Amino acid sequence: MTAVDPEIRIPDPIELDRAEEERLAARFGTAPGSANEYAGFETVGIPDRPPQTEREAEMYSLEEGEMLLNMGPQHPSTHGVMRLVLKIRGEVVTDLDPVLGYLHRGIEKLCENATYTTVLTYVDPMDYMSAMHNEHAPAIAFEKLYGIKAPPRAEYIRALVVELNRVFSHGLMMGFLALDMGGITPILYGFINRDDTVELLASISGQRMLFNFFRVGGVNWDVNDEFINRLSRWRAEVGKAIDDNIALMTQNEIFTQRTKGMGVLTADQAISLGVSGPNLRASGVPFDVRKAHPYSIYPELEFEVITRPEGDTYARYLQRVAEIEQSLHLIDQIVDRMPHGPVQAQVPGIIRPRPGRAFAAIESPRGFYSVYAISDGGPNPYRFRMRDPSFISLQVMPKLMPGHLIADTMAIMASLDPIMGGVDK
Amino acid sequence: MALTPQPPKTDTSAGSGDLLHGNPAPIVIPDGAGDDELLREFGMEEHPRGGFHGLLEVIPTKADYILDLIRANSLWPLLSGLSCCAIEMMSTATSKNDIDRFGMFPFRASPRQADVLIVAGTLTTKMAGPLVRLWEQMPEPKWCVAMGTCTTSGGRFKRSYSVVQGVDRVMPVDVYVPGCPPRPEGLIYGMLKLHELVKQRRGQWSTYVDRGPQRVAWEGDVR
Amino acid sequence: MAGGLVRALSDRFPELADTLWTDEDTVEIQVEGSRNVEVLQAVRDDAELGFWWLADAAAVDYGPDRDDPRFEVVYHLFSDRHPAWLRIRARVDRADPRIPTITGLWEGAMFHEREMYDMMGIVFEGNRDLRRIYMSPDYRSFPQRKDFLLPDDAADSAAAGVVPLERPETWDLSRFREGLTSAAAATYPPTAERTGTEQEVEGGETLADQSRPR
Amino acid sequence: MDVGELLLGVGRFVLATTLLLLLTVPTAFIVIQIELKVIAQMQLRFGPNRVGPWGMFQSTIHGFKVLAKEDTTPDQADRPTFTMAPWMVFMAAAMSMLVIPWAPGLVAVESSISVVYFFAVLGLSVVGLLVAGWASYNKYSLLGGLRSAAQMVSYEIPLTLSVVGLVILTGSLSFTEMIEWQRVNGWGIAWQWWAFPIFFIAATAEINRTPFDMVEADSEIVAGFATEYSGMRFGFFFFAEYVALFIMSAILVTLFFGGWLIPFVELPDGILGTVMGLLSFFIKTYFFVFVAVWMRTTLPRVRVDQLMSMAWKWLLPLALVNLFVTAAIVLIFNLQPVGGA
Repeated sequence: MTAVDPEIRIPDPIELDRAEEERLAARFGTAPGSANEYAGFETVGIPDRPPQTEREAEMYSLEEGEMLLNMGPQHPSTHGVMRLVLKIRGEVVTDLDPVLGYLHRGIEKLCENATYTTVLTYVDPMDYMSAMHNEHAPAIAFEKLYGIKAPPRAEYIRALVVELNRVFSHGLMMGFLALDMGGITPILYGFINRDDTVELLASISGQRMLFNFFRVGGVNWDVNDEFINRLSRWRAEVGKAIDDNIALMTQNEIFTQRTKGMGVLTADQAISLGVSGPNLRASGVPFDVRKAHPYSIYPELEFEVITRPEGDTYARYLQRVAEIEQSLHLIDQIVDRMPHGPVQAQVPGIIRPRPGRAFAAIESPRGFYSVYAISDGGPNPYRFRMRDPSFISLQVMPKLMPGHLIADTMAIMASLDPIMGGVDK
Repeated sequence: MALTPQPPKTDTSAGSGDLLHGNPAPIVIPDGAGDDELLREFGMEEHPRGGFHGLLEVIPTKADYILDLIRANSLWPLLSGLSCCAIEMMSTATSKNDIDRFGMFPFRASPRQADVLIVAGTLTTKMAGPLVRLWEQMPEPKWCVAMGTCTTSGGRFKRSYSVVQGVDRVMPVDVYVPGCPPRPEGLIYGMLKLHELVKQRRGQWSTYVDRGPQRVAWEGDVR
Repeated sequence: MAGGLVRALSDRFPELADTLWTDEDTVEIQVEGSRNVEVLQAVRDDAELGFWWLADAAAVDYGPDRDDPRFEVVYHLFSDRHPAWLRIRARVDRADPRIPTITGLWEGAMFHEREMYDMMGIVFEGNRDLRRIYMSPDYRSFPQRKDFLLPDDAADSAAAGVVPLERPETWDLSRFREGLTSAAAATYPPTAERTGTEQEVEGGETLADQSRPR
Repeated sequence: MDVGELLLGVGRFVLATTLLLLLTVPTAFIVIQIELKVIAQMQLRFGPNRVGPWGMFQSTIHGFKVLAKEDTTPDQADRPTFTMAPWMVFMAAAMSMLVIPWAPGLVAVESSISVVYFFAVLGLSVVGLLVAGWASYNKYSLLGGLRSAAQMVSYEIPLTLSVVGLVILTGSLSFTEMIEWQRVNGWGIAWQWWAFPIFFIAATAEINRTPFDMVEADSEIVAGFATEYSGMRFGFFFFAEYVALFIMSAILVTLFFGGWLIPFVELPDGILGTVMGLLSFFIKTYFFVFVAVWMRTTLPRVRVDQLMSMAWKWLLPLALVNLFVTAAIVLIFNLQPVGGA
């Protein structure tokens, strides 16, 4: 004789969700393996299951005197939520396995369910240090699909904002490299520069970080005189924080001792592994999409592809410093030559390109960023594929790390400059 | 048997409650007994709605108040960023928006020494387990701030197959900071709101014991 | 623009000449999945072609609702001798998705192939590290296949006959209604902008290509 | 020995120890506050400015907060040693304060071998760090503990050897007598300018400050030996680190910068002299605390192998050369220590 009626149950909200899903599944049919099935997570450490592949068996079998050290997904210097499993012998790394996917948000799938205009908002948080570049490639690809082109002034504004973005992205890389080597101040100077730049970009796009500035066939807002004034003020001040950082890093004996000759990536290795951008150019390969496959207004601008022959951590750092100078030089040219005119082509609200395929590649601060879009004539892309440079660059880590110490592992990884939002999509 | 639920027969004598079957005896305090006289001797006055208040109250309440002030002014965040918001979180800690002014700077790398977990960025199903683990590794008292729309509701990735639709599905949250990502000023405002919660003991931590063990819903339930 | 590349490719692979397709800056050929290593190695090592850089490798699911359900593994290649991307579409059977790995040619294809395996379920034979890369190892489905519907998407999906943006209760369509209901809707983009984009001029170049600032 | 004298000695010792233990906590607070504010100013920030005037009590608040946190112990940890380790580290730092001469006549324990005692006791903290790393059952802690053992044992040698030259010159092992010697002959830095950089670098490494903070390298091994420590036990580590910074600066000042001496000024007897001596001593000591904080802001961290090779290939030979040269000069010129033992 209980006081509580067994029939009366307080429904659990999670069970209600599940019931809703079952109802939907009964009505529309569940695809094999839809998302409501169990998506667990790996336990940290050695996987509690037999190895699936040859490489995994090799990685997770320990010899005498070796130990697995798990770094991440939460670790101060994994640049987000990457997980590195290091096989170490004492302090020396003998093997390394990057475990990704802790930030996999399914952006490609979401983009396939979004209209072409909305796709440009979904790609923003991918490589969140260079949101402008993320939007640039899809914008070019969709314009190719749709068969229009942006007005010249829009192209100039695009080039201006992506170069601004490159400046603060490379500036922050300097700070993160120092932070991973124990220097706490360069990151703060880098952030002074970055905050100035994003405020400048926010004054034109309305957002501080995920700008959502590009549109199919143009850009969202025009630049005005006030913006140009702010830009020239910024241009006068931008060198200061960067020079401070150079004084703290390049001229520091400890820094140079710790980076020179560390993690040498040869040109052949880099090409075979698909490394791109500053990392590839620091290995001596003059591959820059802005020159190799010119897009936007880059054919009209004067610049040279910067390379460095060494391919070590120090070269990758100096490469970024040199590219900051180059970007500032490009910004000056763009502002000087900016034409007048509209900034947005005539585009309807819902874009339905003809069936077709388009491939567009740009040079992002981390390298070769490309988009492959397929249209089937509908309002959504049939397939939307993004190739992120830092994702591919991460493959070099198992090749570079063995033989280095744990401390060097962090420095080398910071010099590759991966952004986990882009890596995991 | 009775078709309508009958009120259980209550026995007010002490110790006769059926504790095993969930019917504890109600505790009845007889009138005029106990320490009331003693309390009155110390200058405490009876409140019309029950209880006493007065001089002695100062000792526990003021000590708690001071402790809460100390805790509020020394909130060490965990150095843990999930995605985009992490950059703005770092920006909040750096020169332009110096959150160190409020005593929050030493971003601790180890959860054992952190007081507040700022969940900065999209929480995915793969990351949910490790994040809950981090949260459980933090010693009490602890607070959680959900930064950005992705952590409050899933945000722009709400429809995704691998994103947890709000971090409050897996752990208690004290302050939600909207924005995608919030400006540093927004995060500072959220942290100052957290100060208020800490001072007024309105955070999840102070009520944690009362609610009993939480059901952690991440295992297979979130999507 | 890419005329030289088109000629070189049709000389080198006469049997693939009828699958050749070009647009403003891309040349495309289609091959059978089993031939991908052979063709890729040929275009990489050929002195005239010299496509030394694997730009991208992606999988496309032409889903079950298509006439010809299949997977395609799409490789994009770069060469500094030709001003065009080379796109190679390798066809994979959807019922038994297997294709040889190209990690022997470019080591960097490893993460591409692991991603394709994770997202589409395509098995790359010979790849020595074919694990899931994004989802957990115990995840059982392949999210980027076309028959994988997003959870709260079932009611909105094309399978249910709804295009989300056109649901009147979610969007105010008054701004677009004119365009959507009139006959002109079928011919978006407006004719003024479309003219010429389809016509190919000599050498695989289009008029849109000529008008590009480059 | 008279019983009354013995009781007086014991009473004096108990009083001095209690006072010094009480002193450690405010010392740590002051050093932490200096670090918070100085780093902030160097990084173009304000730093804490809400608690108290100019945020003066921020470090105090941090300290009391840490004490009020939950104290966790990992399941797999070795409980007795896990509990003991912070205590060992803190006591090593606090006990070494016993022989520091603060002002004329103001020293807790007057000993003729205080130099030996100081370096012996300070070296004990490595045991605590090693035990902490091992007992935590955490790989980061283990790495941190082993790093600390390697680093501190290596740097102990050049640190001690660099002082021996001064010991030969003064002919004494007592800090008080060394200061007395410096009062007559000029500061130690003038006589042992070559030993000063060796001592400074080795001391920085000995107390695990940047650029030698491998032991708790944030970006490599999360928090090193302290990864699993929370609450009060972490507070002990935290305090001990900053107290050790203060003590090292104090000893550096005592050995090379004349302790409580003021140049060209003869301290008067009585309470005024004590106060002036204290002031002089604290100003010099906190200057070197400031230098350590300055280094932390500026320099990145050196690597483990660079650290070890520096100790064994550079500092140790240099310290030995310094020792031999000093001994030779003392022999050749037949220098007689003033207050000699």
